Amino acid sequence: MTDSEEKQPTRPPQADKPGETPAAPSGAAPEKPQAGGEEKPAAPAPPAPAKPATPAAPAASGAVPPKPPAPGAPAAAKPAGPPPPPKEPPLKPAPLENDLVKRYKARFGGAILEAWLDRKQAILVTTPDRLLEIAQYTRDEEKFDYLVDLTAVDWPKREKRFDLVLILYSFPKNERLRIKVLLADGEPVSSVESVWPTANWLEREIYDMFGIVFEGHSNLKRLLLPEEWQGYPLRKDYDILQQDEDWIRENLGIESGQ
Amino acid sequence: MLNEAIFYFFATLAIISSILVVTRRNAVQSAIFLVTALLATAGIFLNLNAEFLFIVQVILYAGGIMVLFVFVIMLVNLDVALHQVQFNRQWFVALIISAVLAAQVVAALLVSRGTLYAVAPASPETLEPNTERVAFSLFHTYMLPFEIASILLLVAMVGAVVMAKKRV
Amino acid sequence: MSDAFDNFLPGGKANVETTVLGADEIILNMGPQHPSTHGVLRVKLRLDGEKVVGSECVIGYLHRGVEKIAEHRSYQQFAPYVDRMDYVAAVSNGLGYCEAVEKLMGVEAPPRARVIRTILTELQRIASHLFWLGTHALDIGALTPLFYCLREREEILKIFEKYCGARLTTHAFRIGGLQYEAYDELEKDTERFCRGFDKRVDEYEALLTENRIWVGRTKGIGILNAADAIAMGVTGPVLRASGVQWDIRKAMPYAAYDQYEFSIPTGKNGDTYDRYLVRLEEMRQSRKICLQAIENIPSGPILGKVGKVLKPPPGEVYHAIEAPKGELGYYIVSDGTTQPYRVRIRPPSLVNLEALDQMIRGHLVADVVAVIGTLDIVLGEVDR
Amino acid sequence: MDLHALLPFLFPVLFALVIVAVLPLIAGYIVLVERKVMADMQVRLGPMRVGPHGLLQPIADAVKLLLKEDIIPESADKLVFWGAPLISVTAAMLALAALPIGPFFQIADLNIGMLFILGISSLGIFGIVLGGWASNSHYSLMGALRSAAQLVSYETSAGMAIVGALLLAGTLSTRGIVQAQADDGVWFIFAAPVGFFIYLVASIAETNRAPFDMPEAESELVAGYMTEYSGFRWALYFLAEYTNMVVVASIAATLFLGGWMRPFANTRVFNVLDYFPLLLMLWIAGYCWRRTPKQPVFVQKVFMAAVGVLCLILAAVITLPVIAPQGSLLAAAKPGIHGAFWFLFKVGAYIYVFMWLRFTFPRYRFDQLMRLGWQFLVPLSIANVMGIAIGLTLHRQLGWPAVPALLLGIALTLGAAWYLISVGEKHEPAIVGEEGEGAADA
Repeated sequence: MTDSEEKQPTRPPQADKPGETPAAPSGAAPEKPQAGGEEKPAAPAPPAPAKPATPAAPAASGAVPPKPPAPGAPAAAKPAGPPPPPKEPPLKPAPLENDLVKRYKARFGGAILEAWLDRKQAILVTTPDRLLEIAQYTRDEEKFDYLVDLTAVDWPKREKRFDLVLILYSFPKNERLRIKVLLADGEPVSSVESVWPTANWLEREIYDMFGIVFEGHSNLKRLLLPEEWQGYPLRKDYDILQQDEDWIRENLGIESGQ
Repeated sequence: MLNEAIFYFFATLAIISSILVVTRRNAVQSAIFLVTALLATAGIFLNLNAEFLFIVQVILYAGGIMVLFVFVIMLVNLDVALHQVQFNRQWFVALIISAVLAAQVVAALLVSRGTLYAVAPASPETLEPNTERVAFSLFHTYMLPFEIASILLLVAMVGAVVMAKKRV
Repeated sequence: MSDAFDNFLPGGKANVETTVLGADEIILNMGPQHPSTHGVLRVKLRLDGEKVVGSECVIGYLHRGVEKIAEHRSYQQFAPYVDRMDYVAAVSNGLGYCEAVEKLMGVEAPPRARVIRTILTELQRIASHLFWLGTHALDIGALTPLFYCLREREEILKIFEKYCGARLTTHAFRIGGLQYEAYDELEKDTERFCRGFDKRVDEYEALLTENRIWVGRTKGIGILNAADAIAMGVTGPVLRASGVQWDIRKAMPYAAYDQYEFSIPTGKNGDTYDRYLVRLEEMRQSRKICLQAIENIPSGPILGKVGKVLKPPPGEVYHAIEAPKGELGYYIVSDGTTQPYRVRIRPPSLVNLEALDQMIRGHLVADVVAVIGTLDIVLGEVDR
Repeated sequence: MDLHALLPFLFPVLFALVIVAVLPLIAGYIVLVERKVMADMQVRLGPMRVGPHGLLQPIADAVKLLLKEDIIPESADKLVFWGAPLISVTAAMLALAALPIGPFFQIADLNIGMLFILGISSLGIFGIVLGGWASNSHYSLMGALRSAAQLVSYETSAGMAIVGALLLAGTLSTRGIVQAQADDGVWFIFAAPVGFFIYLVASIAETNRAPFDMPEAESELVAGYMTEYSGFRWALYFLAEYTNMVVVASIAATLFLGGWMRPFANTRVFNVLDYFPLLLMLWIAGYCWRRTPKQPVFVQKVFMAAVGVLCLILAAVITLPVIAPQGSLLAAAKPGIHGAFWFLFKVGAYIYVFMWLRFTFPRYRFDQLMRLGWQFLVPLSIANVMGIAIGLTLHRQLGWPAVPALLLGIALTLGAAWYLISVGEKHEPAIVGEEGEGAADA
């Protein structure tokens, strides 16, 4: 806990850039990349402006392994995730390069690390430092007005161990978008509560479960677990037995029989 | 005999409760004893065959006013009162006033010694249609004063409403 | 805080320094043991008299760490757990999970399975709404609708029982299709229920819709306008009552919803009364879907091509369905092993509950109860 | 001391003892009836386990309540906490003293009868308020405050509604009121229907029953002023509540429903109605016997049959005076027995309406309740008194025939009601909108 709380300077975007080079076979062209990903039926919304873009992958974002590569240290990225099995092509995450991504890249440049399509669902990877701007832009310009969910995934062996995942939906476009923010342990990230008020509790839950600290959150305390809880349960290295033994030793003064 | 026993019972109850009203620190308990005192007085009225007065005492004082009292007491902060000095030290003033009052009562008793029992108490029968008699006096004999009084009350009530309303 | 109030109670801690005038603000702890917080929700209310000036929800009393459990179970093993989140609508939970994993695996359930899934899910929606209506009416003081609602819900639960042997936590579906083949009279039972159900809804309406007290208690209470509703992320009937015509069944159809005709009821004012009307209409629409679905259940296999051991290729998927309470989403990350690397469940109840504070401000304590009821939360899902 | 001097006290004391002894039982059975009625309206069966058809449920409940631990919260004001339920019960029971259950069965015929009942039953508030305060809990206190406000508000309109009927009767004595209805040949419900309606609403509110059960609104305040009470003390509150129901129903029966009089008491043709009790009892007995074979246990079969027999005995007791020859002792007992039957029947019917309303309506919100009380019922009850007074003046002083005069009075009152409703409807949305905007702003 103490580790995670000490503030680390936000990584300059340049530092991240060289990291994302693990070249994956870019020949696996995305079959039908859409920004929204989801199949679109007759929906109240007009068809999305984001058209399938040419997969002319610029150097900045090659097709990548299933998970975002660990920035800065490609070597460290490997062990966390399993090797990408080159099986059924449609399930394979494919790089995404459509208008939407281009707009993002044009606007935020280095902050957008990469974009890909996984199971026809669009994913955008960013750095934490400009998250608030990106969020603002996403809501106001790209009309992703509904923050469906905000969660995190822990990859303990990666250098930036957390994925902060924003799942967004646009009512006007009937599209979903996922924004991933790569975070190191203890690296503060700005709260998007001001952009989507619903993030209030969702961020509290992430803080509760992962120990990610959101700056500018109005009331950052544990949501589901009691205030005095030790540790962050959804981290991969969380050990309930250890917790139990500690608690018993501390409160009952005996050794746990577990 | 029975009547006297009843009277003394209620009178004692009234006095004890009245003392408790002023000596209790807790305002709610004081209010309870005030209700007891009022009810004891009502009992004395009933014993005197003044049923209407009895029920007016119960409805208005015990049932109406005291409920509002208790209500208000519950709304205000009792905490302050609980810790204030209950009796101040000007006991000599109280003593003088009590003495004067006692002297008055004694004097009145002495002066009227001969005449106090001269008037025989009215027999219960003459009081019988109690309510009707009160009603007759109020709505017939003293019609005008009664109406004036009620208008006065109405004005007071409207005034209170207006004053309270202004704040909102 | 509530000092002024506490102090004056007989056992309150006396504190001479407190010079607060009167009982201006008190803190009322509603729950976790309270008749109308629908489980173990605790709401700390700041009251001015009986008027709510602020509130804070304390949740987590029912937290079981479902998301953590998921990381230590295989994909099939985890399926029964999701039934225990929104235990009033277990079938919907199961549908969402199964479809999410199917999407992750890149398989699809066969048509027959999808239609039966749709029927059961819609029945479950009716059951969930019935339960909501009963308890909501009970909160507002109408005792009787609860029992009428439970009577109808019972019929649905009997259909579930006949289908899969369980009534509440059904675990009715299986990744890739159905757990069980439909029993012989499924269509007949469903039809019998649906035929009679419209009149039952009329019955509830007769008790409540025009009732002056009911209208007085629900109209203008807990208003959430469309912009706020979207900002707060509320979904389901709560969102639709605010006037946003959005239903995942239409927007991004799953199961077999694209084959059926139904409308999405919406409200105007976004108040408790509108939410009540929307849910009633949704029940009627669900009935309509069921009737359409049983007319033509395709024959064929009920299970798609999935192996005994599920090993989805690495990657991630977010799949959401329109659960009775709103958008129920599953975000599943696979690392290529037999166990999910991470399962995130997007519970509609939790997000809807978040809007509670905004909805009850300025209302009275009695309205808090009405608003909690109208949000239709299930604490098993809020806390997971 | 002369025993003769005590003789006048004999019957009242006896009656009082009977009432105090029997009332808890009656209250218990009212609860059972309420549960049964509720179950019937809610497609269920209700209590069925203790005794056949749950007939012994009240006794089981009573035993349970008596044996339960009497929990007193640590920081409660012990003395007040103990005493509060007693105040409620005492007040409720005292009020029964002036009620005539049939022409012979009354503890005291006070010439201030109605006022006495009103005054004494209004003291019951103290039990609620003090109990709520002494419990030292926010829920209890809020229940108590609501209760006090509600009772004070609705007592006003209930009192005014009663005044209307009293004007018609010209006396405060309960016996005199019934007599007046007998003499006029009309129950006051027909002479003052609006007054009856006001009293019905106000009495529901005064007994804290749904849809006006704010003080104990279980979904908001858990149990209101009773939240911290348990066991016997809780039972006392319950007893007080149900006694109060009996009291208000008795008042309504006495004032508006002709007290102990049979319907159409003065019309010979309707003497057939004297056999109504017989039919009722026979029907109940028949039902009992029909259900007897279906009871699972032998003891229950016997019990069920015995209940049927009991009904037959009652039927005999009620019917014998009717068929007995004129001038016999049995015939002389007829007014007493039949009076008691009809009085209790009316009380029962009134209480049934209470239950019916409770299971049909949602609960009012507190501000709505107050608005209804002060902005509708109180003005309406004043209009009612004025309407009746106008009718009576026309009749008694200007010599109009009674029926048109009273009808005019009723019409005036209804006009006032219509006006109040239209005004209320004009204002209500504004208030709701105001609240709504406030919520949206926040």
